[in-house]
Amino acid sequence: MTDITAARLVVMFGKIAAAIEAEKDRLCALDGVIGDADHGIAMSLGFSAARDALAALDPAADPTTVFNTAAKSFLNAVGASSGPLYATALMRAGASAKGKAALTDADFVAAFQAMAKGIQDRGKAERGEKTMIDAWLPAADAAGECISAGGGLAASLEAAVSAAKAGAEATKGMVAAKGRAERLGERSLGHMDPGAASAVVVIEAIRDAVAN
Amino acid sequence: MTDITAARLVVMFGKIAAAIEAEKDRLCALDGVIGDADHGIAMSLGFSAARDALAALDPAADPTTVFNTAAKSFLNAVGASSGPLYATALMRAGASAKGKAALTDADFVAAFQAMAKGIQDRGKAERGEKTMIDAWLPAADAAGECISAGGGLAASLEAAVSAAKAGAEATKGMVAAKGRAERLGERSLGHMDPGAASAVVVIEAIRDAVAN
Amino acid sequence: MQTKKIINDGNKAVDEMLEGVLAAHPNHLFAVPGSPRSIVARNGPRPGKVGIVIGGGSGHEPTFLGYVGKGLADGCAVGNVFASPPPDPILECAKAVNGGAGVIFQYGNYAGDVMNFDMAAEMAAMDDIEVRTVLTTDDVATSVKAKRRGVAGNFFVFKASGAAADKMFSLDEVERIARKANDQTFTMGVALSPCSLPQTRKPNFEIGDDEMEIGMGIHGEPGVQRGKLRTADEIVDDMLDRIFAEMVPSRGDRVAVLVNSLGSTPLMELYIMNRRVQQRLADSGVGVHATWVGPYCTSLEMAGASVTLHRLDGELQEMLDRPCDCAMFRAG
Amino acid sequence: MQTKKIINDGNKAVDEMLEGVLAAHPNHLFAVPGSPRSIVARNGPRPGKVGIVIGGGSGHEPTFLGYVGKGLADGCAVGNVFASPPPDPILECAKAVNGGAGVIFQYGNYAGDVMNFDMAAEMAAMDDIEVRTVLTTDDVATSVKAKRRGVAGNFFVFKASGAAADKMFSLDEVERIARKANDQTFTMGVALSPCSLPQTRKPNFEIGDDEMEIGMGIHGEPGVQRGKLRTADEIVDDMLDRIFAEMVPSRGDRVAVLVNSLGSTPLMELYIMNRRVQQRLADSGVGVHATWVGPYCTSLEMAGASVTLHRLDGELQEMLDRPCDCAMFRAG
Ligand SMILES: Nc1ncnc2c1ncn2[C@@H]1O[C@H](COP(=O)(O)OP(=O)(O)O)[C@@H](O)[C@H]1O
Ligand SMILES: Nc1ncnc2c1ncn2[C@@H]1O[C@H](COP(=O)(O)OP(=O)(O)O)[C@@H](O)[C@H]1O
Ligand SMILES: [Mg+2]
Ligand SMILES: [Mg+2]
Ligand SMILES: [Mg+2]
Ligand SMILES: [Mg+2]
Repeated sequence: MTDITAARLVVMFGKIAAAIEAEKDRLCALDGVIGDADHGIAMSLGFSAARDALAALDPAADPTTVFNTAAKSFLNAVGASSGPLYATALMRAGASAKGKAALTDADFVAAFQAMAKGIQDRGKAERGEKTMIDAWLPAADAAGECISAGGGLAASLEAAVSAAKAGAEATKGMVAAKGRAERLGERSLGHMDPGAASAVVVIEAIRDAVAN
Repeated sequence: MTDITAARLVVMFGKIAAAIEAEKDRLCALDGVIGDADHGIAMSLGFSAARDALAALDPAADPTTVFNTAAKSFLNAVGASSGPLYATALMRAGASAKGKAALTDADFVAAFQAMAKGIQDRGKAERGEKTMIDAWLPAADAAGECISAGGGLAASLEAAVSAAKAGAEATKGMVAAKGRAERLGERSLGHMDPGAASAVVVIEAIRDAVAN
Repeated sequence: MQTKKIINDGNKAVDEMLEGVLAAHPNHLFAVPGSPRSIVARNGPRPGKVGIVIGGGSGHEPTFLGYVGKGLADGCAVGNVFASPPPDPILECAKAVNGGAGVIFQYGNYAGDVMNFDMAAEMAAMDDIEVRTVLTTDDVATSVKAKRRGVAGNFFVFKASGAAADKMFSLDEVERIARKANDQTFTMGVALSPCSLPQTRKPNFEIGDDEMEIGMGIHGEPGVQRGKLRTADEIVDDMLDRIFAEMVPSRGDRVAVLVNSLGSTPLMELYIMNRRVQQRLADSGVGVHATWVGPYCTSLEMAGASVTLHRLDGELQEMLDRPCDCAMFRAG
Repeated sequence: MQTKKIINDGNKAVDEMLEGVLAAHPNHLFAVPGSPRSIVARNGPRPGKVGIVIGGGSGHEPTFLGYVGKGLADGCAVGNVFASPPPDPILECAKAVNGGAGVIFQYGNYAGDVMNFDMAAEMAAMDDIEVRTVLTTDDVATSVKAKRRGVAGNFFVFKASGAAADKMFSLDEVERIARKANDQTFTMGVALSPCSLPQTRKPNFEIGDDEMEIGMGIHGEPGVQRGKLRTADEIVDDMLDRIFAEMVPSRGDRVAVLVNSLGSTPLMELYIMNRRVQQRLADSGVGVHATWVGPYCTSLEMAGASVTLHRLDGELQEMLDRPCDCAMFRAG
C-alpha cells in the first residue's frame, strides 16, 4: 500500500461530506428525539465547509495543513457542540501528522486515534455517558489494536467501523450524562445518541476513502 | 287564541336561547367561511344573557319591559355587529308594545315587524347586500301580509319562517356589500350569510314559542 | 379535537386576561370602577386635554390595551375576542378620560365597531361630551379607501393623535392630525395559518399546507387572494407593490415602517422581511425615519405578517417622535 | 410537507435576519467590521467599563440580540439556529467591547456554548483580555443547579450584570452580581407544540393533540415529563410549586416576574397565566416589584410559556431598575 497523501485526505473529506449529507435528515431526526434536532445540519455544515475550504487549498499542502484547514473551517461554520469537538479532533490529527509529507498506515491510525483523544479532551466525556465518545473511543482502540497486531490499514479501519457501530448501538442502553440529552435522565434510554450515529457515518466514509 | 303575555315572551326568549345554543357551532362555521368565525358565540352570548336577565325580572313586568330588558342585556353581553342590531330590534319591539299589558296577534306581528325595521335602521343595509336583513325583511313582510289577510298568528309566523328560509338561502347568490364579508367581493358568492342563517333560527324559535 | 391553549375557561378568557394585565401594569393602567372592560391610563387624562378612546375586540394584543398610556391613548374599551365592545364600556371610557376638551373615538373600520361606538357617542353627547370619530382604514387590500379595514397601521394613527392630544392641541387639531395620519398609513398582510377562538377552540379558517392568504385581515376574514406560499422577498415585493400603488411614493419621501407579526410568525422571519422592505425603500429613494418590528397587532396565534408604511411630514414626524409610555409600548 | 415560514433560504435565514436587524436599529446596533455575526451596542462599550458579551444560538429572539444596548449587554455573538456561535465571532465581540476593565461572558449552560465560549476565552486571554464566565442556570426543571440550563431567566441575569457594568463596577463586582442574580432566578416552562428549524422545516419533536411537555427547554429538548394539557391555573400552580421548591420563598420576599411566550402562545394566554402567578405570590406573602409579560426568550414559533421569578434584595432591585436602552427592550 502507498502512503496517504494530502490529496488523498482532501478526497477523504469530500467523501465524509457526501456521506453526512446523505444522512443529514436521519441525524436531525435522532437529535429531535433527545436533543434539538439540528445535529445533521451541524455536521453537514461543518464537513461541507471543510470540503470547500480544502478545494481552495494549495496542491502542495501537507497532511497537517489539510487537517488544520478542515478544523478551522469546520469550527467557524458550525459552533454548536459538534464544532469544537470535531475541530479539536481534526487539529489533533494535524498535530499528530506534523512534519510528514505523507502518512504511512501507522501514521494514519495514529491520526485517527488522535481525533478520538481530541474529542474526549474537549468534551470531557467518559465512556458510557451517551455521546459520540461511545463510538469514537472503541473505534480508535480497535484500529490501534489491529494495526499493532499487524492487521494493516484496511483491516484496522474495518475494525474501527465495527466497533463504532457497536458503540453507537450501545448508546441506546445508556442514560445520557453529557450534552443536551443529559437533562432527560431516564427518558434518554432506548434512543441512539445522534453524535455516536454520525461518528459511524464519518468513520465509514474514512474507511471507504482510505482503505483501498 | 289568548293574548301573548309578558310571561309568554319570557318563555319565548328561553326558546330562542336554546335554539341558538343548539346551532352555535354551525353559525360559527358559516361565519368562518366569510367572516371571523364568531357569530354563533355572539348570538349565544346575547340570547343567553337575555334569558338570564329575564329570569330575574319582576313577574308583573309588561311586554315592553321584557323586550327592553332583553335588548339591554343582549347589547352589553355581545358588542360585535349582532349586539346593536338585535338590541335595536328588541328596543323597537318594546316601543311598539308600549302601554300594552299583553299583545294581541296583530300587536305581536307589529312588534315582529318593528324588529326587522330596527335592524335595518341600525345597520343601514338594503336587501341583497347579504346580511341578516335578507332574512328579516322578507319574514316581516310575509308575516304582515298574512295577518292583514286574516291569516292568524300561527300562519303569519309560519309564513315568516318560510320567507326567512328562502331569504337566507338566497344570500348564497349574493355578493356581500355590508359587514365583514364586504371586502371579500365575489369570493363571498356561494356561501350563506351567517346572520341570515341565525335569523332563521330565531324566527323559528319565535314561531315555536308563540304560535300554538 | 380542540386547539391547544393555556386558558381556564374560554368564556372567561378576556376577563381573566384583563385581571392579569392590571396585575402586571398597576402603574400604567386601571379599570373604571364598576366597568372592568373600560381600561384607563394612570397618567394620561387631564383637565383641558382631548381624551383619546380606542378599542375593539380582544385577541389583537398588544393592540388595543397596550397602547393606553401617557402620550398615547387615554382609555380603551375591551370587547370579546374579535367582537366590538358594547356601547357601555365605551361610554364609561369616554367619561373617564373626558377633560372637558372633547373626546376622540379611534378604532378600526368594522361594521360592528362602528355601530357600537356610534351608539356610545350618542350616549356621550347626552352627557355633554363632544365626541369625534376617526376610523382607521389602513388596509390597502381593499381598493376603496372608505371601505378599508383598520389593521396594524392603527398603531401609527393612535400614536399621532395621542401625541397631538398630549401636546394639548384642540379637538379640531387632534382630529385633523388623526385623519392625516390615517391617510398616510398603508398596510398589507398575509396569513399562513388560522388561529382559534378560546370559546370554540377550532381553527377559524382552512388553508392548504402550501398556501397563504393575501390581504387577510386581523380576524381571519378572508383576504383578496389565495396563493402558494412564496419566499420572503417575493411576499414583501408583492406587499410593497400593492402599498406603493396606493401610496404613490416620491423620491425623497420619508416613512416609518412597521413589520408586524400576526401572532406566531417569529422575529426571525419579520427581520428577514424587513431586510427586503428596506432594500425596496432604498431603491425607491424613500428614506426611513424609524422602524418597528414585532407583534404589534396580532390575531391570537395566527401565523402571518403585515407591512405598514406611514408617510411622514414634519408634523407627523414630530408626533411619532414624541415620547409615550404605555404598559406594552414605549417610544421617545 | 414542509412547515410554513416566511423566509428565502433556510441556510441564509440567520444572516438575512441580521441584515434586517441592523437595518431596523441603526442607532442601537452595528456589526464588527468583517465579523457580521458579532453585534455590538452603539452606546454601550466605553473605556474603563467592564464589557458584557452574551450570545448563543439564533431562534430565541429577542434573546440575545435584543438585549444589546446601553445599560445591558455590550455585544452579542450570534450562532446558527439553536447552535452556539463558534469562537471567532465571540472573540471579535470581546475585542470590540473591551474597555480595559475585563469582559464577562454570559450565556446559557449548554455543552456546545460552553465549549465554544471557553475556546474564545482562551483566545481572548492571548490578546490580554481578562474574561470571566457566568453561566445562566435558571431552569428548575433539572434538580441539580450546576447542570441546569439557561432559559428565559437569563433576561434578569443579563439585566443585573449589564446595570452593574453600566455603573462602572469592577470586574469582580460585576461577576459577583451576575452570579447572585443567577442564583436568585428560577424558571419553569411548558411546551404545547414544536417549532421547526428553517433548514429542515420539519417539526422538531412530536407531541399529542392533547399533551404538553413539562420542563421543555428553549430548543425543543424534551423536558421532565409529558402530561395532558391542563388549565392555565393548573399549569401555573405546577410551575410555581416546582419553582417554590427550589427558591423557598419567605413571606416578605420581593420578586420580579417574567411570564414568557416560547413563540406562538399569545399575550392573552400569558396574561391569564400572570393572573394566577400574582394570586399565588400574594397568597405566599411575596411582594411583586415589577412584571414583564411577552415574548422575551422564544423558540421560533413553538407554543408554550415559562414563568420566571427573580428574587430581589436591595442591590438586585437597584440593578433591575436602572434604565437600559436596547433595540428590542427598554426599561427605566
Ligand atoms: N461533552 C461532550 N463530549 C462529547 N460529545 C458530546 C458532548 N456534548 C455533546 N456531545 C455530542 O454532541 C452531539 C450533539 O451535537 P449537535 O446536535 O451538533 O450540537 P448541539 O447539542 O449543540 O445542538 C450529541 O449527540 C453528543 O454525541
Ligand atoms: N350593516 C349591517 N346590517 C345588517 N346586518 C349586518 C350588518 N353588518 C353585519 N351584519 C350581519 O352581522 C353578521 C355577523 O355578525 P357577528 O359575526 O356576530 O359580528 P361580527 O361581524 O362583528 O363578528 C353578518 O353575517 C350579517 O348578517
Ligand atoms: Mg443538536
Ligand atoms: Mg363574526
Ligand atoms: Mg366578530
Ligand atoms: Mg443545537
